[in-house]
Amino acid sequence: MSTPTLSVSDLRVGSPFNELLHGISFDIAAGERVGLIGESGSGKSLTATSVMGLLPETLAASGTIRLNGVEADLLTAGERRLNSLRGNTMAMVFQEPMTALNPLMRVGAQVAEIMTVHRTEKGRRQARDRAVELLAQVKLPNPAEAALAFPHQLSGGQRQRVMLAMAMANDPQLLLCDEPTTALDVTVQAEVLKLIGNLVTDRGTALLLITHDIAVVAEVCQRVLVMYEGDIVEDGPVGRVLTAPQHPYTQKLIAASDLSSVDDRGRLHTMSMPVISTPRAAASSPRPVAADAAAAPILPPHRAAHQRLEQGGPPVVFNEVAGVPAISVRDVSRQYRRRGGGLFAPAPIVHGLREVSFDVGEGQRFGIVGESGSGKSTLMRILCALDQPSAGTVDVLGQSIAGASERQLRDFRSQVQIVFQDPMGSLDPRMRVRDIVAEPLRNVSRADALARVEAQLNAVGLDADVMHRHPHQFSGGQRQRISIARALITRPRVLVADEAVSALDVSVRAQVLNLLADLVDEYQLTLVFVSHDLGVIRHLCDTVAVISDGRIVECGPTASVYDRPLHPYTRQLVSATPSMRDLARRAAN
Amino acid sequence: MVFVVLRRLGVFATTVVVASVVTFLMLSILPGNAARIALGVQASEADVAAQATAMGLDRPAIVRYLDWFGHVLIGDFGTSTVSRQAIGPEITDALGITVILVLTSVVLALLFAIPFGILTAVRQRKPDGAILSGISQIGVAVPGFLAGMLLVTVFAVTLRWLPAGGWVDPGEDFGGFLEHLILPAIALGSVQGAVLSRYVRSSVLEVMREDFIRTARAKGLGAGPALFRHGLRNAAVPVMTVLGLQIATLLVGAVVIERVFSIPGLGSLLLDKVALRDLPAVQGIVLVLVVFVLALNFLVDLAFTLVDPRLRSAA
Amino acid sequence: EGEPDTALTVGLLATPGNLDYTTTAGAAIPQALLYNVYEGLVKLDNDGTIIPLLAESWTVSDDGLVYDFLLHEGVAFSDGSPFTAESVKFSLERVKDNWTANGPAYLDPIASIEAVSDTEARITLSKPSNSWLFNMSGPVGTMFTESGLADLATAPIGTGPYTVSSFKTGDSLVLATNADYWGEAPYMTDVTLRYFTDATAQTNALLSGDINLISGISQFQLVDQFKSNTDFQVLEGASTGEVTLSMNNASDAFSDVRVRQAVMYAIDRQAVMDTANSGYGLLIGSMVPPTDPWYDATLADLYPYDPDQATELLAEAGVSDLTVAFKIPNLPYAVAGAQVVKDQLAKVGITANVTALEFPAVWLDEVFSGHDYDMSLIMHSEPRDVTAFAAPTYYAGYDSPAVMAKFAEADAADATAYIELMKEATTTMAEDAAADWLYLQPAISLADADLLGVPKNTPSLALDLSTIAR
Amino acid sequence: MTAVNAQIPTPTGPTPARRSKNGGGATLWAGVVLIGLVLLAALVSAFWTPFDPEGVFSDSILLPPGAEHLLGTDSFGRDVFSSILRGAQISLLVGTVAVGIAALLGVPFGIVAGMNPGRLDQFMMRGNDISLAFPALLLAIIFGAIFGAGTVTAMVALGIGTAPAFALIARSGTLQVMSREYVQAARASGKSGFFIGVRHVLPNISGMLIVQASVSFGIAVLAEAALSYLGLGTPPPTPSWGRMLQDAQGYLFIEPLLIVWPGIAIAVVVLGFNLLGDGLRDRFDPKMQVNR
Ligand SMILES: Nc1ncnc2c1ncn2[C@@H]1O[C@H](COP(=O)(O)OP(=O)(O)OP(=O)(O)O)[C@@H](O)[C@H]1O
Ligand SMILES: Nc1ncnc2c1ncn2[C@@H]1O[C@H](COP(=O)(O)OP(=O)(O)OP(=O)(O)O)[C@@H](O)[C@H]1O
Ligand SMILES: [Mg+2]
Ligand SMILES: [Mg+2]
Repeated sequence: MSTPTLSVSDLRVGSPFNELLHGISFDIAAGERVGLIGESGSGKSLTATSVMGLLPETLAASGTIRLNGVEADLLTAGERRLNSLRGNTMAMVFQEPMTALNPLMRVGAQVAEIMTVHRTEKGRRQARDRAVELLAQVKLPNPAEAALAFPHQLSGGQRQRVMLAMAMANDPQLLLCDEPTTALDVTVQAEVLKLIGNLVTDRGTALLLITHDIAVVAEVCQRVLVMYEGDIVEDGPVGRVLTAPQHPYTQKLIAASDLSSVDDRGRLHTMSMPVISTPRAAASSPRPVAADAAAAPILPPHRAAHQRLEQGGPPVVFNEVAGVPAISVRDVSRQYRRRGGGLFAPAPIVHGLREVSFDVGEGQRFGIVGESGSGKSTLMRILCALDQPSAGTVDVLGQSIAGASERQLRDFRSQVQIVFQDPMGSLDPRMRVRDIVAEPLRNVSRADALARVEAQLNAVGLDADVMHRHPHQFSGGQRQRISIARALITRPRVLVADEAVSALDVSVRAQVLNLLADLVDEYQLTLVFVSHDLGVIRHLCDTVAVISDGRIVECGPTASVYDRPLHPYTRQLVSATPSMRDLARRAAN
Repeated sequence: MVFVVLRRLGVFATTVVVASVVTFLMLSILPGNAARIALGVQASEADVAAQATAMGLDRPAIVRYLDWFGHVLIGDFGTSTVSRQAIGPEITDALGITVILVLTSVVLALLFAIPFGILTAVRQRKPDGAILSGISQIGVAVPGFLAGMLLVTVFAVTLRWLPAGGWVDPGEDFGGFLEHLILPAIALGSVQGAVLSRYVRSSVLEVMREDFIRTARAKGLGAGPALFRHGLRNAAVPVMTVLGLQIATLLVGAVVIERVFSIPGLGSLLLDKVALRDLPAVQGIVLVLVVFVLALNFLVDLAFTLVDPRLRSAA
Repeated sequence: EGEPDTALTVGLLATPGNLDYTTTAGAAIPQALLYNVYEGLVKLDNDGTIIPLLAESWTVSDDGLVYDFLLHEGVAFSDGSPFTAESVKFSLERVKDNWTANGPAYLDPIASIEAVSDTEARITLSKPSNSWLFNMSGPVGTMFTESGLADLATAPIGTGPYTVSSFKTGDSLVLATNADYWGEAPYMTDVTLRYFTDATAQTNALLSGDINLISGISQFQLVDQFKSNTDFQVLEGASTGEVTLSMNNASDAFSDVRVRQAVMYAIDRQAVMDTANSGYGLLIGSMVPPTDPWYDATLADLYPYDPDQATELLAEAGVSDLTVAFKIPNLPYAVAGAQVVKDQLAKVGITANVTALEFPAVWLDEVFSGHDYDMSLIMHSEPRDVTAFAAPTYYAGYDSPAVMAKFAEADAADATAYIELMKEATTTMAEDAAADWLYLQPAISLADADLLGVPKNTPSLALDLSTIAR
Repeated sequence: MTAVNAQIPTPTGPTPARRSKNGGGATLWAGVVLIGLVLLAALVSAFWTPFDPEGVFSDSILLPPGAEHLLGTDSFGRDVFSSILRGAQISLLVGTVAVGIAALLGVPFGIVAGMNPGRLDQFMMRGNDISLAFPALLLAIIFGAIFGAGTVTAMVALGIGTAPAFALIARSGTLQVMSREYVQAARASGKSGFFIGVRHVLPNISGMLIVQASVSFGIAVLAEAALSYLGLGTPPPTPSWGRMLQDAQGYLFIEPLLIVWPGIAIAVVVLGFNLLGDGLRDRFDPKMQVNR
């Protein structure tokens, strides 16, 4: 066997307080595409930054890292030597396309710089020309023009392509990608991944692709490394690991990732490993709500027709419900005036929603799916009367809420509740859990409130003793449980969830989805669930509306939409979200 | 486009008018009688009353305001009750001196603060960085006039290298002008420099944590070049804000240094005129100061737009 | 060393706001212009004696009513117009109607002015007045020419040895020699008066060589460093500035003479002078500086420091727990002196609540015009201001018809009686404790060691530059 | 002018979770120790000083440092050590009151503006621009002329002059907090604006406000010294470090040490609060900056 491009052995990384990587070893051969998966905090990024020699000053590494053709051990090599390797022999693409580019420099110049730094092009001019070429290779439309753009003028996917162009500029032997697509929409993600795959195959570059998403690995990689708490616990071909995972952690991870496979109660597989250290409650699956909860999910009272919006056609009222629907939205538009607008220009107008009409029946589980910026959150805010539509009417539970005053909304407020996307943002870090959960209650005595909070926390699988803690003492999954408890404490009839699980690790995601499903059943809620992830929607909702550029373009029963998408956009979306089974099949080939 | 420019100018004009009203109202309740000050202790009360009428002090406030501001709008700040001269030139002379002093000191401050701030940021975890940072901390804590007093004592009084104070017009005698400028500019600039270097430091520290610096490092740029090519322009943005505010406060704040060095700047003029209750002059000075600051804000605003393409293309 | 150095820079404290002392009060303008740019018929020499200036000589009629002045010939104003007896008539007649500051009333005794010939002017008084001729040595006696009135505020035209070549208020006043000066040309040809706001800055400027002379230093702790420095000379003379602890004689607190006298005994003037004035000054005990002929040195001992006596007097007056509003101007000497006074008053049971009022604006308003105070501390720097101080309408509220009558009598009396009567009146005022004249501010000048002829005393408002040489 | 305000360097995440473990440790403690010293001096001097710092002692003028008078005496014969101790009271008083006024005026103003984007915010920020154009020193000069110079006037002027900075900080913090989902959740629960302002916004911007307060404190102490130099500060005999400096100036060649002691005292308190501010900033949010 020839020398591997990258050879890491017994890599240990420690902070002054504890060891973070416990002596990991792996090789990557030339042209090999290796995925590195694992939970948040398992040490994936540390591994990559160690290789690049860009560890934070506060961390110390030991072991050896060798790069083919470089006699020195990268861990001990001098800064000068490393500088000559970085961007040249090895290159890296980071996760955040929004911040990874210098906002004050034209992207072409940023790409050209990597060539001037390593003198791989004769001069500035040549470097610039080459940069445009590279931008063309990563399929940026209008590369010459794009080269003159500033980062903020490009979309996230475009920026990530720029990063990729930069990384590939000097034909590195080794390409490290740290979660290169997590910030991107599914459809864009698929394109970028394909691009990465093609670029490395064409040039025989060795690839280490870091991700927490198994689907991504299956898409691009040949081999996969699974990391768990600073150790590599599994290393094998993708097909084998997906179909026959060896390590128990991998097994659970893969089970939890599969949103299409459910247990006999119709619930997702969750991880029983003590993935999250603190909470007792979170480790256990939610307690069964009722003895017969395992029965088939409540049948939707109304079966939606499968409709689509014709390009240029008349506005359609989707999912029209006979009688009194729980939610009725008619011709709702929302325009935003962007703030500022700079010194000498009027504020630009942004269309959040354009003439949206639909109903949601009582007890229906209505999913809304769409890409970033398509108007999902806008719609959700309007449904909760947190925002007013610019035009159109919204009736919720028989009450018209467009233009209603806060007084008129008092009843509505306790009937409709929301769960937000998590990362700390939805819980006030300064408040104790009991106060957070009790917040929606009004005219309730303190003692009563505490009793109800306790009961509600129990219902979401948290012990009463968490009441006095602050949110930062909880894991992501637990925090989402607290959010759900807060939403349900007023016994609402409608629950609106905006990206309620998209910030969670796969393992925890399954738990929270199960919990939501249980509670919706138990409280007989009407659910509006907003997500960019079709898989999540498909698991939880009976009806789904696909929204694009402020318009609902397709709506119908979930299975129907998923299996026979009518709108081209939906089709794109569906194909970008393969099921676990597809993945395993594909990887095996 | 034209509409928006007009709107912004409208806002600016309204702000100025409101500021003028605030200025006028604030100063109209000044105790003390300008007429009595002009005539001194020997004059009788009747003389003083007659003088007050002659000075127009007994007209209703609204009339005085409209008369004053109306004339200001056509560039006439009125006549000083003390010097009997047109106030406009008096203010512009003094403003010119203060602006030269402030700008010089700010330039000195920047010359010091930028390298020093960057150094302390880059060497943050090294002992020398900590020591340098400590020095700038102490620099921030020293009152500016104390620095001025010590500079005079050493360089003017003891060594006799430079004049202890006063001002020479650059047009009159450029060498003399520089000689007179150097100590006060250093006194004013050293403290500002220490303050600015703290901002440069924290701004650079912040930028060093940015993802795009990591990207630059991953390209193979060393830590230094990465910071210089990618970091500094980004770090400049918050520093510029502080700079704008500093210049604004220094226009008045320089008065202390002006006093130490007997420089006839705007702050000194203001103190003198307030002491003599030369109301038209005081109103004029305050208004000029306020408008200057407002205009400065506007310029800083503009500068941002130039530095930051995100703001530029929003336009 | 070829050319003699005839450039002089003088550091002064108070800046003139403009250059027109006919309508603007204050000592700053006369200090700069009187005797230098402007001249009168007579002037005060450095000892306080009235000597001829534009008048070569004069005679007084026996009844003291008619003054015949013989004027110098060939005198011209700096704008070229001639100075004649008509100028005298014009200038003095103008005072009554056009002057608003610097004591136009001083010329009230004048009944008529007559230009007898070009060089002879006759002034007739309505009643004899000793103070009149003295006052003629001050600003009101200034000679103007009609053509020079255009811009009094910035371009003064006089007959003096200097002309104003530039004036920047708050900064400097530059004088150039008057090429056609009728008298002896001054030695210093380029004189710059530089104005400071701070005494330390002033002395620093002298030490660093920026200026050559400080006339009338105001903070005496700064003086000692020059005494030991051979590069400089220290000139100590007398001023006309009586640092006065004024008591509002009309107020409840001080209407009783015994209470005022108690204050006199309670205050250790020497200690006040030592502490607040670094020991510089002269204990005077009345409102008379030694340059006035009726100065009486014994008055300084009229009320020796005796707190017991003070307590007794207070008891006698039936006063206990006296609290007084002590409103001082926010000037360094007053702020310093008031602290010592307050401390000493506390020792005899008088509580002085000190408030430092902005000077001049608020102090003039509240204390001087409003009489709203019990006690104040301020220097009266005008020459011969004791008569003004005795006026019942004055802020001191001292109301003694006998003293006023005596002043009037003195003014009209012959020269010897004049002095005697003045002495009597001022002694009465001291005995009445009309105020506590703490000490006389010294006139201290600091100068380069090689300067000659620096005026030592300041008997008048003027700073006479013509005698200075190197 | 909008952009200027928007661009005032602002903290990025006012959450305690961002607190770094040992962030700002040494700096913070150095600051606490220095301020502790000053606080101690202020407290002790309220009950005891070696000598009366306000009396006049004509027989002990300008003594050099020695056993009896640790730091010597001044021109009134006052024990400099006693004056320095007592001066701590004025410094802390001026700082506390000025910062208190600034916070009381600026913070609610900023929060209300930040919570009401649109016209009200625009309007209030224009007002803020105007008050920003009246710097503290200018106000102190004008107020000194109107109300008479003194400690109270100086404190009020400094407070009002600093308020716009607090308003800007509070507003930008509020804008961030308002974009948090927990605020949306509170609104969805029907909570009033007042409730949200008090329960959610204020606690979550308190970190940056504390940092701003601590920095402003140092500035206020320096400003008081400058005002004393101009004769607009604390009147004698109450000892104030700024005025001691001003007085000492006249004795620079006779007793140079006189200028050293108050100079050190001022530097200590300002340094203390700056270090505290830096330390707190690191602790609350490493990315945080405050406009000065
Ligand atoms: N500078 C640092 N100092 C101390 N601990 C650190 C530092 N950087 C990372 N860690 C810790 O090291 C562990 C591994 O971090 P790493 O960033 O490699 O995780 P990851 O697998 O990339 O997670 P994610 O998917 O969230 O990016 C985490 O527990 C993290 O808290
Ligand atoms: N307050 C606002 N001011 C201006 N524009 C806004 C505002 N809120 C949303 N928008 C714009 O409206 C459009 C729809 O935004 P919305 O947040 O509803 O999208 P989304 O589908 O929820 O996206 P994401 O998945 O990223 O959350 C976007 O273009 C967005 O930039
Ligand atoms: Mg990572
Ligand atoms: Mg959204």
